[in-house]
Amino acid sequence: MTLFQATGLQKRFGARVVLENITLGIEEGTVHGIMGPNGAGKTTCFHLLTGHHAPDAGSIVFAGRNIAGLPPHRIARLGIARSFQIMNLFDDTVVIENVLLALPAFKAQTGRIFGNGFADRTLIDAALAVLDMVGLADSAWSKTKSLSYGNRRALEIAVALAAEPRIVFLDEPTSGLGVEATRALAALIRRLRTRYTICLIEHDMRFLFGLADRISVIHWGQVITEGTPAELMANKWVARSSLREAV
Amino acid sequence: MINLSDIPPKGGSPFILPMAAFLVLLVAAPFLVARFGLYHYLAIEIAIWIIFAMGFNLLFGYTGLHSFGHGAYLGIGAYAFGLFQHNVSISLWGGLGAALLAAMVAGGFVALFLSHRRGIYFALLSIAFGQIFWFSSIKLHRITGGEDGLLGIPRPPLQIGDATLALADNRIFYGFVAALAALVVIGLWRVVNSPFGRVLQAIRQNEMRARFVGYDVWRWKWLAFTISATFAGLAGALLAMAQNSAYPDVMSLHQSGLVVMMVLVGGGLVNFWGPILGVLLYFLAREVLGGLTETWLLWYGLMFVVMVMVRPEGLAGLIGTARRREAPVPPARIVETTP
Amino acid sequence: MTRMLEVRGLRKIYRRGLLDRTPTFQLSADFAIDEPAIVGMMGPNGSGKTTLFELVTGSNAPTEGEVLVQGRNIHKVRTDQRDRLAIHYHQSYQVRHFRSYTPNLLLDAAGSAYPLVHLFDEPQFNTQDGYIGFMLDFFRKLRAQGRLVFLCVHPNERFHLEIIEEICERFIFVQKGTVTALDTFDALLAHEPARAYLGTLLPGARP
Amino acid sequence: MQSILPHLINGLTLGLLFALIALGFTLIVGVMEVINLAHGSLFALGAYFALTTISGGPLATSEFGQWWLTFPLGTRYAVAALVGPLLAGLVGALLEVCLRPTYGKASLYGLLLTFGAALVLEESIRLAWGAGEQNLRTPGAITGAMLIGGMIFSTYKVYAAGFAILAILCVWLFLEKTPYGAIIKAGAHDSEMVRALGYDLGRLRLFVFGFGAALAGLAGIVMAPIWGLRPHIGLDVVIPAFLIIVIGGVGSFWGAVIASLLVGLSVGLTGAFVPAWSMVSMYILLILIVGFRARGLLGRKSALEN
Amino acid sequence: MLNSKINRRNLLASAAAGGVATFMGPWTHNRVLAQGAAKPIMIGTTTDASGQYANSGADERRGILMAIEEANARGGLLGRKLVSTHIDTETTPATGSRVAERMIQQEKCGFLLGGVHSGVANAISQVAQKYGVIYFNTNSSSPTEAGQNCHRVKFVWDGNGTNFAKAAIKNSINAFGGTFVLLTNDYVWGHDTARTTKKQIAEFGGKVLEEILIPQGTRDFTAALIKIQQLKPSIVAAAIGGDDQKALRQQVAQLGMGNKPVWLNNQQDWPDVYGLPADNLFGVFGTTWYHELTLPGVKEFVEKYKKMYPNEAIKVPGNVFYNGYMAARELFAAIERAGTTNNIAVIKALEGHVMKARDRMQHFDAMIDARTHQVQQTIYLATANPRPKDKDDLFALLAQAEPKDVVDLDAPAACKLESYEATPTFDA
Repeated sequence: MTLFQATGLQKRFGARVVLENITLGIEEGTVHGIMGPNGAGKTTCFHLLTGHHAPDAGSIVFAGRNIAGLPPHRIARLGIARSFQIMNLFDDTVVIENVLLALPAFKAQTGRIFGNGFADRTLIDAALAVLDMVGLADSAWSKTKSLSYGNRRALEIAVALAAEPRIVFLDEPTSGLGVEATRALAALIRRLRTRYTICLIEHDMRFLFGLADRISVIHWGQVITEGTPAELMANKWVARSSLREAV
Repeated sequence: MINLSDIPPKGGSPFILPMAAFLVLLVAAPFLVARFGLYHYLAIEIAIWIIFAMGFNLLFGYTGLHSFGHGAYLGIGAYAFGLFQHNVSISLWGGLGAALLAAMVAGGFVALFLSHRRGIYFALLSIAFGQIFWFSSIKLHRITGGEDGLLGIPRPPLQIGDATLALADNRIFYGFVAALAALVVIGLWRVVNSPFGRVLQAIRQNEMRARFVGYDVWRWKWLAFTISATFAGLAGALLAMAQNSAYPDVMSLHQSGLVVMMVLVGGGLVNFWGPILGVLLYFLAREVLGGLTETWLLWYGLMFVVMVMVRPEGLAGLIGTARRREAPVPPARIVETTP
Repeated sequence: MTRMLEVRGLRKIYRRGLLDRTPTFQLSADFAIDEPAIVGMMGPNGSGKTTLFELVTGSNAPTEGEVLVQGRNIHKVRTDQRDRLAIHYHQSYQVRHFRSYTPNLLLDAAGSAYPLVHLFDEPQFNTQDGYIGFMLDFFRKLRAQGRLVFLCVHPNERFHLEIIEEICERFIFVQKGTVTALDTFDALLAHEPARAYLGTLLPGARP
Repeated sequence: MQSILPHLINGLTLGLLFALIALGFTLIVGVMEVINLAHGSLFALGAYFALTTISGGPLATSEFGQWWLTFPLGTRYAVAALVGPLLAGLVGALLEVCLRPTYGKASLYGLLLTFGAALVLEESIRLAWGAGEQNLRTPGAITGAMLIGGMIFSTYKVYAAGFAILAILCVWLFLEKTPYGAIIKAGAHDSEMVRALGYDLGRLRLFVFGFGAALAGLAGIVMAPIWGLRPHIGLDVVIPAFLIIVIGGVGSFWGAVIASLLVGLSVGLTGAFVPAWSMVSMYILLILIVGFRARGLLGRKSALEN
Repeated sequence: MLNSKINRRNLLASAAAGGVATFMGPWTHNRVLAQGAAKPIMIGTTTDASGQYANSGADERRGILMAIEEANARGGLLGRKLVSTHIDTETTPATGSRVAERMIQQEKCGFLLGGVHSGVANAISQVAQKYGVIYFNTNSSSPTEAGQNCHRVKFVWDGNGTNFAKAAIKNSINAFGGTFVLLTNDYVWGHDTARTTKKQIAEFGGKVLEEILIPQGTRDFTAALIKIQQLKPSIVAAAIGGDDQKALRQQVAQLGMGNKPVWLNNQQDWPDVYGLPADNLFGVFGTTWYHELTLPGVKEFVEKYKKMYPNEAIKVPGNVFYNGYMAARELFAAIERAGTTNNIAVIKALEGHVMKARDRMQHFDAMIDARTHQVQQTIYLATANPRPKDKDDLFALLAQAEPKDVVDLDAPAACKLESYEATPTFDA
């Protein structure tokens, strides 16, 4: 079943058309990859899909509902979570608070102006469980700032997962990571794919080819081709490239 | 930046040392001012400004919205209180209610415009609205008494059940203001540590992230502004009682700038208690330096400049740095102490 | 039937200055392409390829002559809609900068929702990352959808020529402002200025 | 029926003078993203320094002072118009040095530091020159009045407006047509690039701040004969400058100029028809414009939004 | 100038008195006071040292200090020394309120003197009334001070807008014609003054073409001046105060509009005009005193000022200084008449008291109106001096009006003084 379907998206910034006729569908329970060279419009595309920008034309249907033009918090509450390429965390606080703030159970009680946001043991446990999923349970009470680069990436993902989303958008999760951390991240995503639908923007094609069920290639602000890793690999020029070793 | 309220071991419980120290100070203030050769009225003014500054810091320090026109809501509270006494009835609770409501409505209206703005545009719009309120308070002199102020505002007696307590005497009135200040500070302490307060702080730290986690940031900013304007209205009503008048000057840019200065010097950006330290420092500096030299503002200004240069976290930051050298609380204990 | 693209008596003359009217550079072109196709374009640096692209997309005004895309004179189309007729891709992004001294109100609508002519200005071909294959797929897809694709390449490796041979059906060679249309790859290889330009990359030549 | 034309002229003149006032402010905001709340105090300082230069100040009774006072007012005024901005520029440069610890922190700190500096400067002026009103004398040639279309206009104001146009053009040419301008603009957009190009960013900032302060001082000298001169005049100056920047859009030179003219027109026209509301009209203008256009008329993205 | 040497000396002297109290605390202070029968009488000078009226505040304070020094030179009052203390009221009402509280509660002042800004004066008088401390509003000329905002403990020493309008309008209509444009500062004082002016204009057959409201803080008057040119009145009656007035004066002078139409300004306070070029002083305006009055005692008074304040920027005493001095002197005289510092006794000694013209160096006797507590005094009309004797001789006096001719007849109805019983007793 197609969980998420974007059709004919267009985005202009002033006189510049950044995205043109973007169409992509994401099947429930799959990992969908978006790749493309630098400056091709991947991140803008991501911003459109997650509601940071509203498209000028086209529709985005999520679980049967057109979400194009909805504000980000509404989209988030519908079950779409995302991470950021430039790391975007609540930096002045402790690790677990980042996750807590994203938990639906916490959001349900933000109307409470008295009392302690962290007195509820079940909330803490839920947050710890999410952190555990990404391997950060031990650092739960450390300062967010003190996390290593790789752990911050993991926390980005944890924050996205804490919202109990149906689909998770991850924006270049490997950027800046070393070989070891990238491998750990790939393992993490493999574990997650059983529970979530995932859309990944990636620069690192080997990483993507190893993980994704389908891949859309974006260049010049358009989807220039789309297919399973195997289909894409069938092209003789692709086969000639270093990608061949990835699969 | 340091977190405003590092997750406290007893999260939001008011039974903590600084709170105790504050309450003791509040109770002892009338005796202390006398001991240092100062006067009761000063203690009243300080307690009122503590209410104002603490409410302001919910917006400024906790939500990270830099309003430079908050004096307006102080003034609106004062006028509303006075007008209620003059035109409706001499009633303490009625007047306070009117002041809170007026400041809340005014703040809520302005916040409609401000909540979508950020940074300098937010600051500037807050100034513009503040100036318009200030200007109107002078312009509508038939209602407000213009720049002479709204005079002859009584201090209605405090009535709780059948008991009545006259507030005309400064000492008794101080007791009333101090009690309110204590309530406000305890209340705010609970608020900033509550889920509600957590979200405000999250918005300060990263507005975009908060939005993508699913918070309607616009509405939260609106709420924070309106609430802090309401606190300003309370302070304004008390100020009107203290001075038996409401003056437009408190609404001027200069006064709005002063509260920013106090909050910052005290360390409101990094610490819950910062605004209180800032208010104390300002008023004591004014009384002591002001008694010695007419150019005391020059010295206060210099101190402020140096502070921003070398210690932008303010007084509380200074104390905080000293305290952070101690070992951090083990995380396990934090979880365990929460019931 | 309207022609896909018609470049009719197009001339662009750059002069030294406002007073000194000595021409510093001249470009003239006159060709037509009737059907959707993938057209390879080559020529030495400074020969006028980019100027020709700009003239075709309407971002540069010709001294004389006209450019008709599906029968519409692109220089008479509203500037904000010219990219619906022809679009210029520069390496990894799209160029959409148009200049016109006539207000948009007085100009025509494009009458198309998606560009008809796609001009790719030296896309980065790198055998390592595999994008060549995706790009070629894209060119083919466009052609299949009835678009005209221009591919400007500056071959400096042999596989560049391989790409051109694989994908291009027609060719245009630009040399010192002169535009020559060539119908087949063999015609290109037979064209003397092209031979000189390609030099060591030519099949059979020693690398 | 009163003619509206003189009021339009007056509004535009006022707008040009506002532009002159805002010029240094917009330069500093554009390049350094610092809201310089001490701008008004530097404005006052420029005029006060000029005042002292013309009168000889503490040296008036010395031999040098006596010799200096033998020069005609015009000469002394011209020298003062150089000395005033120069000294104001030096004070500005000093302020920039004080600002250095705040770079890289939230823009709030720069704003607060200059707020404190404004306090200090104003009190210092009070100490040095007294709290009273001062009168900056201008040469006879540019005083008096002239008749335009049957209406009397202040000759000085016409000169001042002309001077404002000249100053705006000079600053614009400097920014657009000189290599220094190019570097300054680069600094405004991308401080990394300035570093990469091998320019000393510290020196650039020092220069820009000093230059902006000098422009403020110059505006002070031009405006003092119109507005009068007193220690707290800074507040009358910095608020319009601030408003203009925001209405025009942070970082936009022409945005600031257009905003100045708009503010001038709104103050001038309300002054004619609903005078009681003329002072508040600029705030209403701000709310109208920024209420609809988040970044003012021609603003671009700026660190000051955070 | 505020901070020149002589002033600073006084400042330090008072700081020494007040400052000691600040540091030792009132206990020490009180113990000293309790011991000696000769405890000093504390006089609080509530004058502005910053803000819009800083300059005037400094001038009236000099007058008060001179009167105190004179009294101390004579051995004090009732055998007690006079000690003055000063806190800046910042031309801000809220500050006035606080300063008054501090003066009374902390500095134990028995009497407060000083006030230019009517808002500040009101703030101080409310506090003073609460404690029963006598307050002299020395220089605020808002008609409401002796009208709706009067208090039993407050005495208003300056001539007010009504007095000046009454002195000026009739003469001006006869001399220059009857069409008026009013320039009114858009706040209480401006409106009150304009109201009286309009009433006077109507009474004497003049006509108001238009009233132009000028917001406070206006720096550019061109729009108003253009309108005046378009309306062509014979007289512009301006009630513009403080900094706005200064800016207006410069702009009118620049346009050469100072002579036609005729400008009727309300009172021109000496510190506001001192040192300005002669062409800035156009039009007709009022004052209560001038240092070139040819009356006995004036010369000696001016000499005394010059001796005491040789380094001031203002070289001769003006009306603001004069009011400060006279107010303090009359207060001390009243204390001596009463033979006590008890507030009610002193108030009664002041009410209705007639001050001889000769003592006050004015043309007519003055009287403290028992109904409004305003001093009814001679009002002078002046204009810029075309033939000054020296650079301080700015005014040419045109006429003097008798107090009875300029008295505000509506004030007693508006003024509701608190009863003696409702006024707390206070003994300094």
